[in-house]
Amino acid sequence: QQKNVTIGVSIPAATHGWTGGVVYHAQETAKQLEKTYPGLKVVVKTSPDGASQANALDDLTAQKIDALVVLPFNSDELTNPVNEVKKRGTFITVVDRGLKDPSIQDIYVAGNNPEFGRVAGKYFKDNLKQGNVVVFRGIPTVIDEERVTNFEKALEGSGVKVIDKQYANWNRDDAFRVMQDFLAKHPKIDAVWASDDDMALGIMEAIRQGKREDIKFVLGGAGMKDMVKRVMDGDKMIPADVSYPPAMISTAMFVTAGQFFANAPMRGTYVINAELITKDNAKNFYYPDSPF
Amino acid sequence: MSSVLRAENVSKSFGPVEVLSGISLDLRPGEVHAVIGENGAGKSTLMRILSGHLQPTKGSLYLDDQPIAFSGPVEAESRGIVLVHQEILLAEDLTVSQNLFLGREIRRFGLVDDRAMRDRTRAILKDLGTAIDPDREVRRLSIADRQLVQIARALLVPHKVVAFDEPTAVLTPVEAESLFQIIRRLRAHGAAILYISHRLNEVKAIADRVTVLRDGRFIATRDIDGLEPLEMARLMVGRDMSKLYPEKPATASDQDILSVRTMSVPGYVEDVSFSLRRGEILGFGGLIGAGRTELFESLVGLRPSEGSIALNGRNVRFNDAREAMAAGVVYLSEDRKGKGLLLRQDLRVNLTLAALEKFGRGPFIDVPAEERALDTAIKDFDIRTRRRDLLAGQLSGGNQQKLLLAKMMLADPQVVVIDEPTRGVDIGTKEQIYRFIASLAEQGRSVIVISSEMQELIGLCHRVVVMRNGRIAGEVAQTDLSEDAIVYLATGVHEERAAEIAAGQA
Amino acid sequence: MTETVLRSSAEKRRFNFDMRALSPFIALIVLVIAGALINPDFLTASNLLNVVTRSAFIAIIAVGATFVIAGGGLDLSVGSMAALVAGIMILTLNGLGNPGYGTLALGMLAAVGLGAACGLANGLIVTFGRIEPFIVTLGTMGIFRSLVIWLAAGGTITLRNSELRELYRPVYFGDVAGVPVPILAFLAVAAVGALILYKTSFGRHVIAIGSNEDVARYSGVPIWRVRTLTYIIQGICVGIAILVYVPRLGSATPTTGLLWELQAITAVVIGGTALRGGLGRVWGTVVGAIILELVANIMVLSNFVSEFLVGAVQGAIIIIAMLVQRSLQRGR
Amino acid sequence: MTETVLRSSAEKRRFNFDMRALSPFIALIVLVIAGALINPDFLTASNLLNVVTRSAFIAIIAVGATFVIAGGGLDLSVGSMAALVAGIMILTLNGLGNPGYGTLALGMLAAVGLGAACGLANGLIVTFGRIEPFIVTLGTMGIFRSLVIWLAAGGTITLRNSELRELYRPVYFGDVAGVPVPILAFLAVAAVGALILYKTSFGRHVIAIGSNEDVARYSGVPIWRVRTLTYIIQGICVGIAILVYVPRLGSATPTTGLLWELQAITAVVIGGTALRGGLGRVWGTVVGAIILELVANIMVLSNFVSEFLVGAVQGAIIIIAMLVQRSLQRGR
Ligand SMILES: Nc1ncnc2c1ncn2[C@@H]1O[C@H](COP(=O)(O)OP(=O)(O)OP(=O)(O)O)[C@@H](O)[C@H]1O
Ligand SMILES: Nc1ncnc2c1ncn2[C@@H]1O[C@H](COP(=O)(O)OP(=O)(O)OP(=O)(O)O)[C@@H](O)[C@H]1O
Ligand SMILES: [Mg+2]
Ligand SMILES: [Mg+2]
Repeated sequence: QQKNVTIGVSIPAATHGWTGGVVYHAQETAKQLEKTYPGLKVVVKTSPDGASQANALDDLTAQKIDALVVLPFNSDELTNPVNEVKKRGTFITVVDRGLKDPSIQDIYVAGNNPEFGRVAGKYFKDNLKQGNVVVFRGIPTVIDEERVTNFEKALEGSGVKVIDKQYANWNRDDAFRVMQDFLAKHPKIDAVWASDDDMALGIMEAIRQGKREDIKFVLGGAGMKDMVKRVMDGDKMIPADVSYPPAMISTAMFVTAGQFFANAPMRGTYVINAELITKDNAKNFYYPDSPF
Repeated sequence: MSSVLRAENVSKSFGPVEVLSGISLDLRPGEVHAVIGENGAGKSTLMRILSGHLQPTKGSLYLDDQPIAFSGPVEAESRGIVLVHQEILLAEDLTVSQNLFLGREIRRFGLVDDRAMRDRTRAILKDLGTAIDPDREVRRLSIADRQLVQIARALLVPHKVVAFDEPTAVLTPVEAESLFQIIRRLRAHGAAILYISHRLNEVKAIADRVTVLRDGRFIATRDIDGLEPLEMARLMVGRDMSKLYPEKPATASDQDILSVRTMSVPGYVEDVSFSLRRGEILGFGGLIGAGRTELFESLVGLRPSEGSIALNGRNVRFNDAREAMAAGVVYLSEDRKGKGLLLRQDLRVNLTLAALEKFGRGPFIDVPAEERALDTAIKDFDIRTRRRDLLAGQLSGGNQQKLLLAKMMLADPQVVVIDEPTRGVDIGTKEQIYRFIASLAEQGRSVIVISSEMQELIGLCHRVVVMRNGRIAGEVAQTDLSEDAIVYLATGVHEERAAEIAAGQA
Repeated sequence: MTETVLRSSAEKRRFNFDMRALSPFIALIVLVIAGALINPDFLTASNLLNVVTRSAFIAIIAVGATFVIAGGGLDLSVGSMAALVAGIMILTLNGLGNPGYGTLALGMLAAVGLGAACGLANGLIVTFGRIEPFIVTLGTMGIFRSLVIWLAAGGTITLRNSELRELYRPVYFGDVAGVPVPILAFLAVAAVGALILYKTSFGRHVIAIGSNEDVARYSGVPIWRVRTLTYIIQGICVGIAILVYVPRLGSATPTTGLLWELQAITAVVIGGTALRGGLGRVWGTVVGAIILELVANIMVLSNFVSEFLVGAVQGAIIIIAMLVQRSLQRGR
Repeated sequence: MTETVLRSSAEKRRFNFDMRALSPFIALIVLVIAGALINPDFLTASNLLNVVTRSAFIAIIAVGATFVIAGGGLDLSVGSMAALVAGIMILTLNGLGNPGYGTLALGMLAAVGLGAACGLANGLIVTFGRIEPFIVTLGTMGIFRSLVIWLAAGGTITLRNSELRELYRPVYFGDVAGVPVPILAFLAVAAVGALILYKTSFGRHVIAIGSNEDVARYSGVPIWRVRTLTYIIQGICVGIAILVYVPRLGSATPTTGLLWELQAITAVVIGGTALRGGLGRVWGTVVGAIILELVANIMVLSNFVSEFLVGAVQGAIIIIAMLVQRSLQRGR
């Protein structure tokens, strides 16, 4: 007796490194799940912005899905549209960014953006103790805002001072450009919070070109394999990283499939916390086969 | 007698170049006042000043003896002074009636009343002797039809003074005759008409007084009585103009260089056959819309067509103008603004565009050679420009025509098709162009002249083919060349009427 | 003989003309058929209504863009302007506080008014500064976008009062006799737009300045006023689109309206309006907006295409749709 | 009398002409002064060299865009094309494996060849399909971008061999007699571009089709070939820009080249080339690209502007720069 279930997965389009990782993991997991559970169909859809994601949700519902796994672009914008899907009796799993109204979600696989900022801030506070830091922001979004505010909050009361911050759009080229300008502007920078591994790579090149010795380290984020490797290898400039695994989408999809195919009902919140990756634990975060 | 519009000591400079110096002119109600002069003499500039398009640099205007300065053409129009431009100024994307009423739409309940405008358009065009569809986009009209629309537009506003800047240059005798009737009617109603034309016979027939300009200076104002075209020409050019047409060169051989069989251009031309001999000047006559332009555009590959073309006995088919040029066949468009010249580029760029490969030096353009070619062209074709670095669009109308001629001749063609060669060209230059065409024939080249000026066809061509409604209506041999014969074939009306039209034109 | 030749050519022309105006509709039908073949769920009423409803924002904005483009201009700032208008509208509603139709009406007024003001700014800089509209609106695009980011302090501007949200919701989710309100809104905007463009002298003047500015000037068309008005109309359309947009998601973010300008211009061009100006097809524009949304919908409904390649297929479909249109127009 | 008139007028004209061509340079100088006032670090050689070096990609691409735009076209696909070319180039280098100049040369050849091929595709669809270039290149923009994302499987395409990277690095970071290689590269591209546009008959033909296509056609200019070639040149320029881009970070991501098309077009327009075609100013374009990069640099160096408002100030500066240029040209 085969059970026919369709799971819709709605995620942001692969517009930068991290979301690229999400799309990759979603597609891989979809294949894997369909193999494991005959009768399960997984439909993965990407959208480039909040409004399109709302559209994609409409379209997924038109295909009569039983469950929805959604990584919302933006909590505020997507609360309503996800609620519309919920009203049709669809099982809802929310990933990373919580909705305004938590009663909508059946499962919440929480990434924790404030924590991401806090962990990073704490690292600076503990390791740098005092000095000048420049901060790279991503794209103006709630995620970015939460990360940066909590980073700054975590620094409070320490000798670490944020002397400049700019948006660099989670983009290597923009980060390179901004870092060159920071180097021209600030004669003494002690460390850089890149807040993202893609940006960290651009920053590293700019530092290398500028031959600046004053900068002690660059802290990225997200756990890109190249960066984890460097942490593992003990690179002085990259002593640590903050994890924010795009693979959380896989977790969510597994749990959701389990709701239908395993016997135990799977409800509740699964927190995937932002963790500090250091030389000691780096190998737990290293996935050489992932594109991210 | 009191004057309705008067210019006193008007001068105009573009930058440091003065193109009008101290012109005075007074215009009386109920007269047709012709302004004549060579290309570039400043006629159009004067008209533009009188109708508010340009501000004079010196001098003043008086309307009904009150000094006046127009803020622009709109104000001039509101005071009853309208200008029909030499160059077509219509919005190509709008329909005929939309253009006619642009800026003064008839409204009903706040919305445009298209039906009323269409009806009035049709009526006014009918007055002009044409049946252009008011809903046709101007883009799809021939140059002649556009000119008629432009005239219609001017007649639509209440007017005291109507200035026509070479209105008949693109018209055939039939439309020109309708226009003259309208002009006479306007005059009868007490309006003053300013009239510019290079066709001196027309001036003689319609004008009451004539003002002559030369090089931007006032030469004379004369009553028409006793002023014959020959004398007008002398005043304009400053020398005697006894002989306009050169001797027709003997056709070098009977050998056909070009023969066209059962050519059809869908929608325009049906089943046309003719042949052209070496050293021959073949005329193509007909009314507007006869399809001559389309026939030759398709001959050189600018339009799709059916039928066969043999050049020097070999069958050819050109896919674009480049191939035709390579084979020695060039076509000079009648639409010098739209298809002939790059108005926003300078004279040199325009001159060499069609024959750039002749100015190559390795992979690069030999600019000094281009400059020399421009010097030659300015001399050979008597292009009157006070500055060599003008843009083509800043040349006077007739000089644009000369530049276009010079440009296409650089391609050194065997067969030249010239559509309306002397449109808007002054009489002195006409003579030069005719001599030039004759010399082409003497050199053994063949020329096809498409013209709506019958005088020109008769004076210049060995043979004239006449088209009507997209077909060949007949051929007139050299010995039989007369206006009657051509008009008869072109219109298809019976012979007395044809003779009348021809006479009215004379 | 003459008579028949004349007549037949006139008829032929009328037919051509229709073909040209019809071709976006034909492309639409072809797409619908393709969609039906790809996924049977496509042809359900609810899916089609969804798609058309969603196309409302772009359609309404694109009606404004039709004016700007027909008049020979271009407006790249509409997406950012939409975000700014949405942001200010929500802030206004939050500021006014008490839920009620009066509050809503004030908020809506603020949105449309701000849209008009933004349009006015674009229009004045373009006409008085005599700068390429491309540069002007690229500049204001940056300005509007930054203002949203600043107002949102990098985060989101959300309609806080949930009662007000519920009150406002029907403007996107409600329907009148089965037709969703956004569809009614865009039909109304398109109808008014078509009326203005085709039946008023202002509309005629827009086409005239797009076709040949010199001619329009000589004819006494007040160029600057007409041109500025096209930008204001564009701004008002953005305002109206936002009236329908806000009840849907209830918030504005720095990414709201990203790339809407490209979508609006694409809708206009697919609809048959040429970018060089002098021609405007309001109904074609609306169809263009629906086509864009349909293509996106078909992409979501189809399961053949890897998510990575969706953009490629979408791009290809749009090019093919235009090729189909062109060949229809040529095979006249 | 006539003589003197001729002489003086020619001089005046030369002066006018120069004013117009010079105005981007003047805007540049004004910006440099403003930058120096805002932050003394601005005028350091290393900062200025950095800025000009960074502007190399956009400058090189914009030289190609000058051709397309002068010929009356438009290419929105350059940013995506750049990403695709970078991706394929890196994959080629990774595939060839062994580090050496031969490998590098092959990879470079692949990049420029692919760029030319992409340009050819754009050109053929525009000319043979007779579709608005806006739509065509918007379509291919989606296609190229998707292909990169697909090749990178959503992640990053990285030059794996570190020896090869070191070998290649000097192409961005190296210098000849103190002048960084990218600056030399863009000077060379601009010089060749100017030569082609101003001194060859092909260049003349580009201007002709951009001025008035009908006139060009009636004059026997091979419209299709010339127009297609402008897109190919654009493609080759993208290829060359990528040669300089890849050694910088050694990777291509789905965000590589995002919005470069807008920047390139802006550089072209700031440089004095009109979007309607018929005019091309290669050196102006290069200055335009530098201006864009300078404005961004000044934004980061200044301390007045909140990071939220950077975009607004940047937009405003560009509009003001254009206004200054315009008034310079008018007050001649
Ligand atoms: N905008 C302009 N800038 C510079 N020179 C101009 C401009 N417009 C006209 N000219 C010059 O003014 C002179 C007079 O031109 P105008 O058009 O008045 O001549 P015209 O008598 O009408 O000649 P045609 O019989 O050929 O029409 C010409 O030498 C022309 O080149
Ligand atoms: N693009 C077009 N589309 C539709 N009809 C056109 C177009 N161009 C011209 N026509 C019409 O085709 C007919 C023939 O054109 P045209 O007047 O150029 O012929 P012609 O014999 O060359 O006249 P002319 O005596 O002016 O040289 C006219 O009725 C004209 O209105
Ligand atoms: Mg004139
Ligand atoms: Mg003709």
